[in-house]
Amino acid sequence: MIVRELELDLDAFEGPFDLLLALVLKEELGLRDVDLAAIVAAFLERLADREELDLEACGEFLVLIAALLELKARALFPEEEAELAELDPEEAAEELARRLVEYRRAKEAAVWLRERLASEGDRYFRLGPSPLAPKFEIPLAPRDPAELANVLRLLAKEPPDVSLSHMALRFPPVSQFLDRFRALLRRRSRFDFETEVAELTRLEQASAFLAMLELRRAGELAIDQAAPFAPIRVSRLAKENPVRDERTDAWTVRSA
Amino acid sequence: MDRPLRLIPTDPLDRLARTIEALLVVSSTPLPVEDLAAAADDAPERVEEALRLVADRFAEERSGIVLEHVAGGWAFRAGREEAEACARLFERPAQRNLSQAALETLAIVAYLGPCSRPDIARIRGVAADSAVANLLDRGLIAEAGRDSVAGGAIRYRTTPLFERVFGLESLSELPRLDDVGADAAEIRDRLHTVAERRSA
Amino acid sequence: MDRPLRLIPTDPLDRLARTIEALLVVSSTPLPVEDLAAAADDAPERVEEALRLVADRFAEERSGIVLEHVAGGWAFRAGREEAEACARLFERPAQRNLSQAALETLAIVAYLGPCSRPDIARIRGVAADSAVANLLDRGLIAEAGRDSVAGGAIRYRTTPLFERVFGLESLSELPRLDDVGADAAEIRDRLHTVAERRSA
Repeated sequence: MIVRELELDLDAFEGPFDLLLALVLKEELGLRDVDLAAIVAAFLERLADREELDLEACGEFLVLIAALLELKARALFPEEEAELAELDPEEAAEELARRLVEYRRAKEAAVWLRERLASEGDRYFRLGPSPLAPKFEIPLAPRDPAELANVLRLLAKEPPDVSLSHMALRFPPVSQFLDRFRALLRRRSRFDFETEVAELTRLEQASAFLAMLELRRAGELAIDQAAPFAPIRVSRLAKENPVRDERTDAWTVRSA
Repeated sequence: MDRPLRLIPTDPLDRLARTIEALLVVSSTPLPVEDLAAAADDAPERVEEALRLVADRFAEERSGIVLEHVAGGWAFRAGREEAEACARLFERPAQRNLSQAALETLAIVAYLGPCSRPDIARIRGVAADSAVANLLDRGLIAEAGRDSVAGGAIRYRTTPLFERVFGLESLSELPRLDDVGADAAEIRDRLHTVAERRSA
Repeated sequence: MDRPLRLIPTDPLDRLARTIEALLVVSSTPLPVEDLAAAADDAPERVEEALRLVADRFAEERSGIVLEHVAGGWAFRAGREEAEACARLFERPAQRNLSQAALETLAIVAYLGPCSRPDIARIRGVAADSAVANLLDRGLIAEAGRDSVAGGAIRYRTTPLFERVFGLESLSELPRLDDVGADAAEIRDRLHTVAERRSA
């Protein structure tokens, strides 16, 4: 099974997985609109159709979906970028899963509300006051003027300091790694992805990963993994006639 | 009409009477016969006839709900015997409470002097329309001319009733807010600064 | 009590039922049993009993007016059969054309309880300002104080009107969303696997 050719039928997108990846990388498709769980479901369905477990496909899929999740996480809470970057990967994964589940629930609940609205649509009731209801002068109980001072104090309360640390946190441009990997593959025919990015920050690793996917999509390199979770080996692909997408160098992944 | 078959025998006039009951219980204004006829999709004469059935069903001493013909048309009201119970209902403490939005609006108008809705919204960070309407209704604020700038929005001030409710001889007796600002201008500046930061 | 002497024989429970009818017809919101009891000056158990009489009198297909338990209280509404006639006369501003964004926001507020615009934006991944303003306008959500922790952002809750429009006896009637739980566990497991791998 070739993961890239996995056919998807989502609300926001219909087509093969690799086209979705390309559109996301080019920012032509907002990840916010993409139901990643549905992609997982589609993959699992395909997997279930096969008699043997396709370990290679599983590994590739996991890596791809993880990258998308990370990107989506950044889109879902950009203001917490710094905070999230400081979490260790396990915490970040937990936090991300929690957010995705919450959003998923909200969407499910919205569907339920819409159905409910349709089924309860024939219940009419009065929205305003009763036309002939007696008018009563409602005496107001005495109030303490300190209440007024207190609500104004709350209104004047300094909001908590907004962390500005994320201003320094730019998503490194993918193009930087496109160049770097191309240069690397001119010198060596293959390299180990993990070793190559080991010294980088998580954000840089994410960019590097996207660059690697993009180069493979363009047919400039091949990715090989002996087994799921085994090191990802990147090797040069001899290309007779390399046609480079002109936009490639210009891409940067949006920094929130 | 594709109503499901029902086993309850329905005299057509009785059917129309039920429709009229429904329309009257949903309306917040008295309904003239023409409106009832248009909504029920029936003739005004038949509606008048059906109204007699409804009036018979909802009569004083027979039902707690009474059908009444007033200037604007037909409407339900509470039976006369239930006046006491209705009075107790409307005096419920819940009706007397001021919401957070109302209290904030009141505090802003009291401390800063006449303010327009946009002024209040700017400080609160959200529209204050329903709070202002509510306070006007209760007589705690009143109109105080128009803003000379800002497109001439209506400004509001607190009323003598406000001072009575809060036990103040005058606005100068409001608790001091030195920690927020020395005078109204300073307090206003401070509130604007914080509001901008909050919405950033 | 100084009620005039009347010659009509009155079963006391029937008398209480009439009072309840009157209270329900003048009230703008559903009335809980306790409020009915306080206004009728009677015991809650007796009110419950009398409510059964009223429910029997005002039942679907029997009367154009129907008694229902909704939003934590009792209220009259039009019978379902009369929806067509009602639709000719009355607008339904609260429920018309609710956008997907508004429904998701409503769902978040309903399920999480009081929450602020930043809370909603965090879950939906996009700013919620216009959806919140829209729901406030329709009266489906209302302010519920300020978040004292997160910079005093205003928090919102659903209103009784929300429960009424959606025909809910209370918020606890919202369905549990367990069915997404399985997916959630799966997503979490997979993320953990990847996380472990990356941190190794």
